[in-house]
Amino acid sequence: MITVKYFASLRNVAGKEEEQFDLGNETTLEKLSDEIEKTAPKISEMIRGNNVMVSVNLNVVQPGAIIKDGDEVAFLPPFSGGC
Amino acid sequence: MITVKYFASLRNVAGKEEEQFDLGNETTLEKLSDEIEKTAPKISEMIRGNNVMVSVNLNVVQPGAIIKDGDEVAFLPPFSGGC
Amino acid sequence: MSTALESNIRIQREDFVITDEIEAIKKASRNIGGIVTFLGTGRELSKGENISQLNFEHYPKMAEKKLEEIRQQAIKDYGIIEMSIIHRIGEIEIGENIVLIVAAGEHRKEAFKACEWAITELKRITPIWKRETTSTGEVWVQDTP
Amino acid sequence: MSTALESNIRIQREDFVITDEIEAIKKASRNIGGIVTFLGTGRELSKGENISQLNFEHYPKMAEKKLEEIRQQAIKDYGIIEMSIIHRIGEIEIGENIVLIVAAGEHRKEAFKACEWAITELKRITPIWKRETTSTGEVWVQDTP
Repeated sequence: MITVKYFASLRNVAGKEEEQFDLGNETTLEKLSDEIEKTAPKISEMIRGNNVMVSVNLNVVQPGAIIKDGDEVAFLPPFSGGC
Repeated sequence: MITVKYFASLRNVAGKEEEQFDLGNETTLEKLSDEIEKTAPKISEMIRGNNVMVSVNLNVVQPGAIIKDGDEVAFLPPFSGGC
Repeated sequence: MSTALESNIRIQREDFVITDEIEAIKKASRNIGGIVTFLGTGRELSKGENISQLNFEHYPKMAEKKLEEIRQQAIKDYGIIEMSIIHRIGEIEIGENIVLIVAAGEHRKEAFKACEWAITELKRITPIWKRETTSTGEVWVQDTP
Repeated sequence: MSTALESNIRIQREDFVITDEIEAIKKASRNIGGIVTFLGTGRELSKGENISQLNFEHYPKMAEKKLEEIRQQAIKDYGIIEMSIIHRIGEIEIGENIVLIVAAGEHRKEAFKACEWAITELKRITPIWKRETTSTGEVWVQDTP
Protein backbone atom coordinates (compact mmCIF):
# COMPACT_ATOMS: atom_id res chain seq x y z
CA MET A 1 0.00 0.00 0.00
CA ILE A 2 1.07 3.55 -0.73
CA THR A 3 0.00 6.17 1.80
CA VAL A 4 -0.82 9.59 0.31
CA LYS A 5 -0.94 12.65 2.57
CA TYR A 6 -2.50 16.02 1.81
CA PHE A 7 -1.52 19.22 3.61
CA ALA A 8 -2.92 22.72 4.08
CA SER A 9 -4.95 23.93 1.06
CA LEU A 10 -4.68 20.49 -0.61
CA ARG A 11 -6.18 18.83 2.46
CA ASN A 12 -9.07 21.28 2.30
CA VAL A 13 -9.65 20.50 -1.40
CA ALA A 14 -9.29 16.75 -0.87
CA GLY A 15 -11.51 16.84 2.19
CA LYS A 16 -9.23 14.30 3.85
CA GLU A 17 -5.78 14.08 5.43
CA GLU A 18 -4.65 10.89 3.82
CA GLU A 19 -5.69 7.91 1.73
CA GLN A 20 -4.14 4.64 0.58
CA PHE A 21 -3.60 3.10 -2.85
CA ASP A 22 -2.59 -0.40 -3.85
CA LEU A 23 -0.49 -0.06 -7.04
CA GLY A 24 1.70 -3.13 -6.79
CA ASN A 25 5.36 -3.35 -5.84
CA GLU A 26 6.47 -0.35 -7.84
CA THR A 27 4.78 2.49 -9.70
CA THR A 28 5.45 6.06 -10.80
CA LEU A 29 4.29 9.41 -9.53
CA GLU A 30 2.50 9.83 -12.86
CA LYS A 31 0.50 6.65 -12.39
CA LEU A 32 -0.34 7.57 -8.82
CA SER A 33 -1.65 10.93 -10.06
CA ASP A 34 -3.83 9.11 -12.64
CA GLU A 35 -5.26 7.06 -9.82
CA ILE A 36 -5.99 10.14 -7.68
CA GLU A 37 -7.65 11.79 -10.69
CA LYS A 38 -10.34 9.12 -10.81
CA THR A 39 -11.78 10.13 -7.44
CA ALA A 40 -10.52 13.70 -7.01
CA PRO A 41 -9.97 15.46 -10.35
CA LYS A 42 -9.44 18.85 -8.70
CA ILE A 43 -6.60 17.54 -6.54
CA SER A 44 -4.99 15.90 -9.55
CA GLU A 45 -5.21 19.16 -11.48
CA MET A 46 -3.44 21.03 -8.65
CA ILE A 47 -0.79 18.34 -8.45
CA ARG A 48 -0.15 18.42 -12.22
CA GLY A 49 0.29 22.19 -12.00
CA ASN A 50 3.78 23.25 -11.06
CA ASN A 51 2.78 24.72 -7.73
CA VAL A 52 2.84 21.54 -5.66
CA MET A 53 5.94 19.76 -4.43
CA VAL A 54 5.95 16.03 -3.84
CA SER A 55 7.85 14.14 -1.17
CA VAL A 56 8.43 10.42 -0.91
CA ASN A 57 9.40 9.19 2.56
CA LEU A 58 10.10 12.80 3.64
CA ASN A 59 12.39 13.61 0.68
CA VAL A 60 11.34 15.96 -2.10
CA VAL A 61 11.23 14.16 -5.46
CA GLN A 62 11.05 15.13 -9.14
CA PRO A 63 8.12 14.34 -11.51
CA GLY A 64 9.54 11.07 -12.85
CA ALA A 65 9.96 9.55 -9.40
CA ILE A 66 9.47 5.83 -8.73
CA ILE A 67 7.19 4.92 -5.83
CA LYS A 68 7.40 1.59 -4.02
CA ASP A 69 4.94 -0.39 -1.95
CA GLY A 70 4.99 0.96 1.62
CA ASP A 71 6.13 4.46 0.63
CA GLU A 72 4.61 7.60 2.11
CA VAL A 73 3.85 10.19 -0.57
CA ALA A 74 2.91 13.74 0.37
CA PHE A 75 1.63 16.59 -1.79
CA LEU A 76 2.93 19.88 -0.46
CA PRO A 77 1.47 23.28 -1.37
CA PRO A 78 3.87 26.27 -1.34
CA PHE A 79 5.38 26.66 2.14
CA SER A 80 4.53 29.69 4.24
CA GLY A 81 6.17 29.11 7.59
CA GLY A 82 8.49 31.52 9.29
CA CYS A 83 6.49 34.65 9.91
CA MET B 1 37.24 77.28 34.22
CA ILE B 2 37.60 74.48 31.71
CA THR B 3 36.98 70.95 33.02
CA VAL B 4 39.17 68.24 31.45
CA LYS B 5 38.18 64.58 31.76
CA TYR B 6 40.37 61.54 31.17
CA PHE B 7 38.94 58.10 30.40
CA ALA B 8 40.17 54.49 30.39
CA SER B 9 43.91 54.20 29.57
CA LEU B 10 44.31 57.99 29.63
CA ARG B 11 42.91 58.14 33.16
CA ASN B 12 45.40 55.48 34.20
CA VAL B 13 48.29 57.50 32.68
CA ALA B 14 47.03 60.80 34.14
CA GLY B 15 46.42 59.22 37.52
CA LYS B 16 43.25 61.30 37.81
CA GLU B 17 39.73 61.46 36.39
CA GLU B 18 39.56 65.17 35.81
CA GLU B 19 41.24 68.53 36.39
CA GLN B 20 40.44 72.16 35.79
CA PHE B 21 42.23 74.93 33.92
CA ASP B 22 41.63 78.69 33.88
CA LEU B 23 42.51 79.87 30.35
CA GLY B 24 40.31 82.96 30.06
CA ASN B 25 37.08 83.36 28.12
CA GLU B 26 38.22 81.53 25.02
CA THR B 27 41.18 79.37 24.06
CA THR B 28 42.11 76.60 21.61
CA LEU B 29 42.56 72.86 21.99
CA GLU B 30 46.23 73.45 21.09
CA LYS B 31 46.74 75.88 23.95
CA LEU B 32 44.94 73.57 26.37
CA SER B 33 47.30 70.75 25.31
CA ASP B 34 50.30 73.06 25.96
CA GLU B 35 48.94 73.66 29.43
CA ILE B 36 48.47 69.93 30.11
CA GLU B 37 52.02 69.26 28.87
CA LYS B 38 53.51 71.34 31.68
CA THR B 39 52.30 68.94 34.37
CA ALA B 40 51.70 65.69 32.43
CA PRO B 41 54.00 65.42 29.36
CA LYS B 42 53.03 61.78 28.76
CA ILE B 43 49.33 62.63 28.50
CA SER B 44 50.08 65.49 26.16
CA GLU B 45 52.13 63.19 23.95
CA MET B 46 49.25 60.72 23.72
CA ILE B 47 46.81 63.51 22.95
CA ARG B 48 49.02 64.93 20.18
CA GLY B 49 49.21 61.48 18.61
CA ASN B 50 46.33 60.68 16.30
CA ASN B 51 44.92 57.96 18.48
CA VAL B 52 42.90 60.10 20.89
CA MET B 53 39.59 61.77 20.08
CA VAL B 54 38.55 64.96 21.80
CA SER B 55 35.03 65.99 22.75
CA VAL B 56 33.82 69.39 23.88
CA ASN B 57 30.49 69.37 25.72
CA LEU B 58 29.85 65.79 24.54
CA ASN B 59 30.51 66.50 20.84
CA VAL B 60 33.59 65.21 19.06
CA VAL B 61 35.73 68.12 17.77
CA GLN B 62 38.60 68.56 15.33
CA PRO B 63 42.16 69.68 16.28
CA GLY B 64 41.58 73.40 15.67
CA ALA B 65 38.59 73.59 18.00
CA ILE B 66 37.84 76.67 20.11
CA ILE B 67 37.21 76.08 23.79
CA LYS B 68 35.24 78.46 25.97
CA ASP B 69 35.15 79.13 29.68
CA GLY B 70 32.81 76.58 31.29
CA ASP B 71 33.30 73.92 28.61
CA GLU B 72 33.84 70.25 29.43
CA VAL B 73 36.69 68.76 27.39
CA ALA B 74 37.27 65.00 27.32
CA PHE B 75 40.16 63.00 25.89
CA LEU B 76 38.88 59.71 24.57
CA PRO B 77 41.10 56.70 23.78
CA PRO B 78 39.92 54.34 21.00
CA PHE B 79 36.50 52.94 21.90
CA SER B 80 36.11 49.24 22.65
CA GLY B 81 32.52 48.78 23.72
CA GLY B 82 30.09 46.30 22.20
CA CYS B 83 31.57 42.89 22.86
CA MET C 1 5.21 28.49 31.17
CA SER C 2 8.70 27.06 30.93
CA THR C 3 9.62 24.80 28.05
CA ALA C 4 11.97 21.86 28.10
CA LEU C 5 15.17 22.64 26.23
CA GLU C 6 16.04 19.09 25.30
CA SER C 7 16.71 19.83 21.64
CA ASN C 8 18.03 22.58 19.38
CA ILE C 9 15.24 21.84 16.88
CA ARG C 10 11.64 21.95 18.01
CA ILE C 11 8.17 22.32 16.56
CA GLN C 12 5.68 22.90 19.35
CA ARG C 13 2.29 24.40 20.19
CA GLU C 14 3.37 26.19 23.37
CA ASP C 15 5.26 29.47 23.44
CA PHE C 16 9.02 29.59 24.02
CA VAL C 17 10.99 31.78 26.46
CA ILE C 18 13.72 33.57 24.55
CA THR C 19 15.99 34.17 27.54
CA ASP C 20 15.89 30.44 28.36
CA GLU C 21 16.76 29.49 24.77
CA ILE C 22 19.72 31.89 24.75
CA GLU C 23 21.00 30.70 28.11
CA ALA C 24 20.74 27.11 26.82
CA ILE C 25 22.78 27.87 23.71
CA LYS C 26 25.43 29.72 25.74
CA LYS C 27 26.27 26.40 27.41
CA ALA C 28 27.69 25.15 24.10
CA SER C 29 30.97 27.07 24.55
CA ARG C 30 32.75 29.66 26.70
CA ASN C 31 33.97 31.20 23.47
CA ILE C 32 30.64 32.59 22.28
CA GLY C 33 30.95 36.34 21.75
CA GLY C 34 27.99 37.15 19.49
CA ILE C 35 24.46 35.74 19.52
CA VAL C 36 22.04 36.84 16.81
CA THR C 37 18.37 36.02 17.24
CA PHE C 38 15.51 36.26 14.79
CA LEU C 39 12.02 36.29 16.25
CA GLY C 40 9.06 36.18 13.88
CA THR C 41 5.81 37.50 15.35
CA GLY C 42 2.20 37.69 14.16
CA ARG C 43 1.53 40.95 12.27
CA GLU C 44 -1.90 42.50 12.18
CA LEU C 45 -1.69 43.68 8.58
CA SER C 46 -1.12 41.49 5.53
CA LYS C 47 -1.52 42.91 2.02
CA GLY C 48 -3.78 45.63 3.36
CA GLU C 49 -6.09 43.23 5.17
CA ASN C 50 -6.51 43.05 8.93
CA ILE C 51 -5.60 39.65 10.31
CA SER C 52 -7.40 38.48 13.43
CA GLN C 53 -5.60 35.16 13.87
CA LEU C 54 -2.93 32.94 12.37
CA ASN C 55 -2.80 29.17 12.30
CA PHE C 56 0.25 27.08 11.42
CA GLU C 57 0.44 23.43 10.48
CA HIS C 58 3.43 21.29 9.60
CA TYR C 59 4.33 17.95 8.09
CA PRO C 60 5.53 16.08 11.19
CA LYS C 61 8.98 14.47 10.92
CA MET C 62 9.71 16.12 7.54
CA ALA C 63 9.59 19.64 9.00
CA GLU C 64 11.87 18.69 11.91
CA LYS C 65 14.22 16.95 9.45
CA LYS C 66 14.48 20.10 7.33
CA LEU C 67 15.12 22.31 10.37
CA GLU C 68 17.91 19.97 11.49
CA GLU C 69 19.41 20.13 7.98
CA ILE C 70 19.33 23.94 8.16
CA ARG C 71 20.97 23.90 11.61
CA GLN C 72 23.79 21.61 10.46
CA GLN C 73 24.41 23.51 7.24
CA ALA C 74 24.49 26.85 9.09
CA ILE C 75 27.10 25.55 11.53
CA LYS C 76 29.20 24.10 8.70
CA ASP C 77 28.91 26.87 6.09
CA TYR C 78 29.09 29.92 8.37
CA GLY C 79 31.43 28.59 11.05
CA ILE C 80 29.10 29.36 13.94
CA ILE C 81 29.23 27.40 17.19
CA GLU C 82 25.57 26.44 17.62
CA MET C 83 22.08 27.15 16.28
CA SER C 84 18.59 26.59 17.67
CA ILE C 85 15.38 26.71 15.64
CA ILE C 86 11.93 26.62 17.24
CA HIS C 87 8.67 26.99 15.29
CA ARG C 88 5.23 27.10 16.82
CA ILE C 89 2.16 25.48 15.28
CA GLY C 90 -1.56 25.87 15.96
CA GLU C 91 -3.36 29.11 16.73
CA ILE C 92 -1.23 32.25 17.02
CA GLU C 93 -2.66 35.61 18.03
CA ILE C 94 -1.40 38.97 16.73
CA GLY C 95 1.83 39.92 18.54
CA GLU C 96 2.58 36.37 19.63
CA ASN C 97 5.83 34.56 18.89
CA ILE C 98 5.87 32.31 15.79
CA VAL C 99 9.48 31.31 15.15
CA LEU C 100 12.83 31.72 16.89
CA ILE C 101 16.27 31.23 15.37
CA VAL C 102 19.32 31.65 17.58
CA ALA C 103 22.79 31.71 16.00
CA ALA C 104 25.76 31.75 18.37
CA GLY C 105 29.27 32.45 17.08
CA GLU C 106 32.65 33.60 18.29
CA HIS C 107 32.07 36.89 16.46
CA ARG C 108 29.03 38.77 15.29
CA LYS C 109 29.53 38.72 11.51
CA GLU C 110 29.08 34.98 11.02
CA ALA C 111 26.18 34.90 13.49
CA PHE C 112 24.28 37.60 11.55
CA LYS C 113 24.89 35.85 8.23
CA ALA C 114 23.92 32.41 9.54
CA CYS C 115 20.75 33.67 11.23
CA GLU C 116 19.49 35.56 8.18
CA TRP C 117 20.31 32.65 5.88
CA ALA C 118 18.52 30.21 8.21
CA ILE C 119 15.19 32.07 8.31
CA THR C 120 15.23 32.50 4.52
CA GLU C 121 16.03 28.81 4.08
CA LEU C 122 13.37 27.81 6.63
CA LYS C 123 10.73 29.62 4.59
CA ARG C 124 12.02 28.01 1.39
CA ILE C 125 12.35 24.34 2.31
CA THR C 126 10.38 23.60 5.50
CA PRO C 127 6.90 22.08 5.12
CA ILE C 128 5.04 24.51 7.36
CA TRP C 129 1.88 26.34 6.23
CA LYS C 130 0.18 29.47 7.49
CA ARG C 131 -3.56 30.12 7.45
CA GLU C 132 -4.71 33.69 7.98
CA THR C 133 -8.13 34.53 9.42
CA THR C 134 -9.58 37.87 8.31
CA SER C 135 -13.06 39.39 8.42
CA THR C 136 -13.72 37.77 5.03
CA GLY C 137 -12.73 34.25 6.07
CA GLU C 138 -9.74 31.93 6.25
CA VAL C 139 -7.06 31.57 3.60
CA TRP C 140 -3.90 29.50 3.24
CA VAL C 141 -0.98 31.78 2.45
CA GLN C 142 0.67 30.70 -0.79
CA ASP C 143 3.64 32.99 -1.11
CA THR C 144 6.67 33.60 1.07
CA PRO C 145 8.05 37.10 0.63
CA MET D 1 16.43 40.47 38.90
CA SER D 2 13.99 42.45 36.80
CA THR D 3 15.03 45.70 35.21
CA ALA D 4 12.90 48.77 34.68
CA LEU D 5 12.10 49.26 30.99
CA GLU D 6 11.59 53.00 31.13
CA SER D 7 13.83 53.76 28.15
CA ASN D 8 14.95 52.27 24.85
CA ILE D 9 18.50 53.43 25.58
CA ARG D 10 20.21 52.33 28.78
CA ILE D 11 23.67 51.97 30.21
CA GLN D 12 23.52 50.02 33.44
CA ARG D 13 25.49 47.80 35.80
CA GLU D 14 22.82 45.15 36.30
CA ASP D 15 22.00 42.43 33.80
CA PHE D 16 19.02 42.71 31.46
CA VAL D 17 16.31 40.13 30.73
CA ILE D 18 16.07 39.63 26.97
CA THR D 19 12.49 38.35 26.97
CA ASP D 20 11.37 41.45 28.91
CA GLU D 21 13.14 43.78 26.47
CA ILE D 22 11.52 42.06 23.48
CA GLU D 23 8.06 42.12 25.05
CA ALA D 24 8.55 45.84 25.78
CA ILE D 25 9.49 46.63 22.16
CA LYS D 26 6.54 44.60 20.85
CA LYS D 27 4.24 47.16 22.48
CA ALA D 28 5.41 49.76 19.93
CA SER D 29 3.15 48.35 17.19
CA ARG D 30 0.82 45.50 16.27
CA ASN D 31 2.51 45.50 12.89
CA ILE D 32 5.86 44.11 14.01
CA GLY D 33 6.64 40.92 12.09
CA GLY D 34 10.40 40.52 12.51
CA ILE D 35 12.57 41.23 15.56
CA VAL D 36 16.33 40.83 15.22
CA THR D 37 18.42 40.82 18.36
CA PHE D 38 22.17 41.05 18.82
CA LEU D 39 23.55 39.91 22.16
CA GLY D 40 27.25 40.41 22.86
CA THR D 41 28.66 38.14 25.57
CA GLY D 42 32.01 37.83 27.33
CA ARG D 43 34.34 35.45 25.48
CA GLU D 44 37.04 33.51 27.26
CA LEU D 45 39.63 33.80 24.50
CA SER D 46 41.03 37.04 23.06
CA LYS D 47 44.03 37.00 20.70
CA GLY D 48 45.09 33.64 22.07
CA GLU D 49 45.00 34.80 25.69
CA ASN D 50 42.62 33.50 28.36
CA ILE D 51 40.43 36.24 29.78
CA SER D 52 39.29 35.86 33.38
CA GLN D 53 37.18 39.03 33.60
CA LEU D 54 36.03 42.07 31.62
CA ASN D 55 35.36 45.54 32.88
CA PHE D 56 33.55 48.26 30.96
CA GLU D 57 33.47 51.99 31.61
CA HIS D 58 31.67 54.75 29.74
CA TYR D 59 31.56 58.52 29.44
CA PRO D 60 28.23 59.26 31.15
CA LYS D 61 25.78 61.37 29.14
CA MET D 62 27.91 61.25 25.98
CA ALA D 63 27.58 57.45 25.64
CA GLU D 64 23.78 57.61 26.13
CA LYS D 65 23.62 60.49 23.62
CA LYS D 66 25.47 58.43 21.00
CA LEU D 67 23.24 55.40 21.56
CA GLU D 68 20.16 57.57 21.13
CA GLU D 69 21.63 58.97 17.87
CA ILE D 70 22.18 55.40 16.65
CA ARG D 71 18.60 54.43 17.58
CA GLN D 72 17.09 57.39 15.75
CA GLN D 73 19.27 56.95 12.66
CA ALA D 74 18.47 53.22 12.50
CA ILE D 75 14.72 53.93 12.60
CA LYS D 76 15.04 56.64 9.94
CA ASP D 77 17.55 55.02 7.56
CA TYR D 78 16.30 51.42 7.69
CA GLY D 79 12.58 52.02 8.15
CA ILE D 80 12.29 49.88 11.24
CA ILE D 81 9.57 50.49 13.83
CA GLU D 82 11.63 50.62 17.03
CA MET D 83 15.10 49.89 18.43
CA SER D 84 16.42 49.33 21.94
CA ILE D 85 20.09 49.46 22.95
CA ILE D 86 21.32 48.39 26.38
CA HIS D 87 24.99 48.25 27.38
CA ARG D 88 26.30 47.04 30.71
CA ILE D 89 29.25 48.60 32.54
CA GLY D 90 31.39 47.40 35.43
CA GLU D 91 32.62 43.86 35.97
CA ILE D 92 31.47 41.22 33.48
CA GLU D 93 32.29 37.55 33.87
CA ILE D 94 32.88 35.16 30.95
CA GLY D 95 29.57 34.12 29.41
CA GLU D 96 27.68 37.09 30.85
CA ASN D 97 25.67 39.54 28.77
CA ILE D 98 27.44 42.76 27.70
CA VAL D 99 25.26 44.47 25.13
CA LEU D 100 21.78 43.98 23.65
CA ILE D 101 20.42 45.56 20.49
CA VAL D 102 16.82 44.84 19.51
CA ALA D 103 15.56 45.94 16.08
CA ALA D 104 11.84 45.51 15.39
CA GLY D 105 10.46 45.91 11.89
CA GLU D 106 7.47 44.96 9.81
CA HIS D 107 9.68 42.54 7.89
CA ARG D 108 12.92 40.78 8.65
CA LYS D 109 15.22 42.28 6.03
CA GLU D 110 15.28 45.81 7.44
CA ALA D 111 15.50 44.50 11.01
CA PHE D 112 18.63 42.43 10.17
CA LYS D 113 20.27 45.37 8.38
CA ALA D 114 19.45 47.88 11.13
CA CYS D 115 20.64 45.58 13.92
CA GLU D 116 23.98 44.76 12.27
CA TRP D 117 24.57 48.41 11.38
CA ALA D 118 23.76 49.50 14.94
CA ILE D 119 26.28 47.22 16.67
CA THR D 120 29.00 48.25 14.20
CA GLU D 121 28.15 51.92 14.73
CA LEU D 122 28.01 51.46 18.51
CA LYS D 123 31.57 50.14 18.48
CA ARG D 124 32.68 53.00 16.24
CA ILE D 125 31.19 56.08 17.92
CA THR D 126 30.16 55.25 21.50
CA PRO D 127 32.58 56.24 24.30
CA ILE D 128 32.70 52.88 26.08
CA TRP D 129 35.94 51.13 26.94
CA LYS D 130 36.78 47.53 27.77
CA ARG D 131 39.48 46.36 30.15
CA GLU D 132 40.50 42.71 29.97
CA THR D 133 41.95 40.86 32.93
CA THR D 134 44.30 37.98 32.04
CA SER D 135 46.86 35.98 34.00
CA THR D 136 49.46 38.62 33.04
CA GLY D 137 47.45 41.61 34.26
CA GLU D 138 44.88 44.14 33.11
CA VAL D 139 44.85 45.89 29.76
CA TRP D 140 42.58 48.43 28.09
CA VAL D 141 41.52 47.09 24.70
CA GLN D 142 42.48 49.55 21.97
CA ASP D 143 41.03 48.06 18.84
CA THR D 144 37.52 47.16 17.79
CA PRO D 145 37.51 44.38 15.20
